[in-house]
Amino acid sequence: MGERQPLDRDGMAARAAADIPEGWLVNLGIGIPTAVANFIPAEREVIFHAENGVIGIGPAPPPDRVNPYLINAGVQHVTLRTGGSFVHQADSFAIARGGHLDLCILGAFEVSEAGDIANWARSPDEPVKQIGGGMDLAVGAKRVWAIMEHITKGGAPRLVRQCSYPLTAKAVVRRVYTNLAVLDVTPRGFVVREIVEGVSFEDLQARTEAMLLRD
Amino acid sequence: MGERQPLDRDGMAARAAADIPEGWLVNLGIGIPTAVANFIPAEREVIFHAENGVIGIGPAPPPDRVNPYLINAGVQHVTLRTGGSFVHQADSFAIARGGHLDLCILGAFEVSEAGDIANWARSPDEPVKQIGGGMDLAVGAKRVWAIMEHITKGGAPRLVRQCSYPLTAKAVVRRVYTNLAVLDVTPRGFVVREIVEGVSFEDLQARTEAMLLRD
Amino acid sequence: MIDKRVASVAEALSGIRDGSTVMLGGFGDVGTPIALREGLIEQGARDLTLVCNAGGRDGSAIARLLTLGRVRKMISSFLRPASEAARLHVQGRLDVEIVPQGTLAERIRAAGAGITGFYTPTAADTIVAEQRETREIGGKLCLLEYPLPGDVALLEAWQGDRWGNLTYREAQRNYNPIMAMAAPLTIAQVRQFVELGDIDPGHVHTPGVFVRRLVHVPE
Amino acid sequence: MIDKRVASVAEALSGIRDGSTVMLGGFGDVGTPIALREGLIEQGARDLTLVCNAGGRDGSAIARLLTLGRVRKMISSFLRPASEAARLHVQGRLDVEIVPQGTLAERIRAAGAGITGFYTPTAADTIVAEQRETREIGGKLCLLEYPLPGDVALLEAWQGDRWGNLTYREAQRNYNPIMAMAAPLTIAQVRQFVELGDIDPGHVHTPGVFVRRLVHVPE
Repeated sequence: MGERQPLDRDGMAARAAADIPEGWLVNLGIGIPTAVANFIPAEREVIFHAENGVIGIGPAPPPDRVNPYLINAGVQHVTLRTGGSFVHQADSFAIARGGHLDLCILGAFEVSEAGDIANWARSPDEPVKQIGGGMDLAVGAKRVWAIMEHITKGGAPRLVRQCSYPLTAKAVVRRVYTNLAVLDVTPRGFVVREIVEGVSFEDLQARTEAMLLRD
Repeated sequence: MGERQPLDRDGMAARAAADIPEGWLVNLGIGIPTAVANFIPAEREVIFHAENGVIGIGPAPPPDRVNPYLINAGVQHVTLRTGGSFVHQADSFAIARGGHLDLCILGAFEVSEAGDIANWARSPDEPVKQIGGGMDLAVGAKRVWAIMEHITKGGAPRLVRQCSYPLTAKAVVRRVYTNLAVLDVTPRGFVVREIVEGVSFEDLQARTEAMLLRD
Repeated sequence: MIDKRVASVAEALSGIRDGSTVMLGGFGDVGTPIALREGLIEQGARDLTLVCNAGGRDGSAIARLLTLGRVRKMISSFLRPASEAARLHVQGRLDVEIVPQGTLAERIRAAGAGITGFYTPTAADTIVAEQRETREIGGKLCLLEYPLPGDVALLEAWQGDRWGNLTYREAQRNYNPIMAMAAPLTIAQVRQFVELGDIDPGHVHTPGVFVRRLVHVPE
Repeated sequence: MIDKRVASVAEALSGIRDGSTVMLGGFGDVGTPIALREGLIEQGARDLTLVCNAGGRDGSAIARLLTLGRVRKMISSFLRPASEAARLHVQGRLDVEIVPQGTLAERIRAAGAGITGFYTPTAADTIVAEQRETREIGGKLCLLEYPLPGDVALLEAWQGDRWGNLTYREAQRNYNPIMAMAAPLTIAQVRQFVELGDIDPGHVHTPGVFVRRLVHVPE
């Protein structure tokens, strides 16, 4: 079914959402990761955390029911699920750094076969730095998944032997969801768990700098 | 008026209480310091802090109005003043260590002319240590006052050149209230601010190891 | 549906293994998980390290665990000289680590917050710092301290809901919120089970994400 | 009688000196002390160091302070490339220190808690750690970080009483409670003045002992 591949942004978010079990505490980075929450069925209780101290984020409110005091870390208006709560910024990052997040899903420019992730700058010399909370989340969560296009718009691979962009953290990514595949980071390197229909293992390897291993 | 000297425990507590202005945040150590609160008039708003996370301790409750969930760091039942609040143990010691206490009053075995205080052990070899929260309070409060008998029951001086007992903290005591005098710790040593009636400066010096200075 | 409530103290304590570090909330008798501590006697785990503010009065569950030889080490801010812990320590049958109270609280907090070490002026000028790493920072001598994590934390709280959200009454908070964050298996005895949503989100003291099991122990 | 309430923003901000480090609470527009930030323009202090989560959008009081040349340095977790702060920084007219967001929060918390330094794994493997002191702890590379105190902290809260006790609504908390503890002169704009005792002691988010002045700024 050629029309189903490659996945679009919602398709990637939905694919990742399918792997999140009930009860997990999850932080979603900005961009595609934020959309993951849209694909968790309401009856599956997954607790979403935001860096600004919100625990238990629910769906976006209708425009006429916005609470101006309730935003996520992307500064979008959100709702709070029943059972949610609030903490201050230091306690919020105690959650992140202290290993309390079952999962953090981050966007990425590059992920290396060792699980290194680069997601905040395209050059170490960028004069204006936009670090935010990614480094804290990446080192602290029990597991980190990355969601990203398999290659850049210019056709360059993003699953690489070594990251060329400044790192966010070393050896933290456990799984990558791309528009073409789901891959696990293992001690031997990337293992392909799933490829979208119509793409062969060889096709995938051709678009990947790192060596891929079959499941 | 010979009958007014030396001060008894309540007299020492009352004398220290007279020097505490409205608005101060104050931690009182166990023993004589705890009694200081009894001599602050109700209309003078002094905020008492206890290590177990109580801010705004009021007087002891009548026996029939005890709240079993409300104790001070000496495990005595207390009340909470209107305007009081509660924090957890780490935040409570953030108050102590972080310089938020205007005053901490500690009991002491010895105070040195440099402001060193020894108040937790009579020997470094005591097999069972009772450190508690005194070391945190002593290093963190904006000012530390000590309350103690001027000499030991055996007649040994407690205001000394150098402490012989294990230290609680170095160079922190600013003022000492004894049953005989009020003394400030200055860069030059102990300066006598006040002596109870019937005791001369020379009498006081005779009961003090450190050199005393006149006000 | 997330539901962390369990039916009994025994169920709440199941799976605690020999050799565990067990954190015990409470200061005096306030916020002290009496039923869970008693249950630990029955539960049977041995070779325990206990982390608690003080050494445990005679007759307490801590003292009984000590007498039963179930405790290898205690980490506390003080021991009463006339306590079972002190007697066993003097006899060389119990390892004891005495930590200044604020440092004890901060080490527990650091464990929960992923802070791998910190400097404090507390005790830096005392015998507590002997043979240990110090450093002058801003003209103050400071002592390097490490986080103190637990395998298990036993708490008492006032209200709890099925997500594990907790509130505390008055001075009941003390060590409970920070111990809740410092162990992977946090177990709370609560005075009241309430419905999810009954606790105002702004009034939650310990978010449920730090709690694994709750058991109802009425007053 | 303790009464920390003042009648105007100008009175609340009086005495802030040139060269001060000013902490600004808020995340996005939530918990942001808009009136106090605006008042800082009028107040006149210069050579300021601002500590705030992000760099300030064009049109904001932060951007105007920057344009007026009143700010020497910004300490934030990120700057928008298209912001006044970024433009001035690229022109070499503004010193900028970018700190990972969790480390920023922890440094502020450490300042308020009297912790004189701490180790964190955050950023230890990145260019943020270049030329800086690191240490391996428990097999993890960690970066040494120092506390970040302010001279002044400007907050927004929901309710406040004459002792300075504060509550926050929903996500309004963010940096406000930790900044309140990290500066000797903490000033809060509150949406409601309430009577002492109106806030339940168990629901106080920032105890008044951390607050020096409150000013009423209704919605």
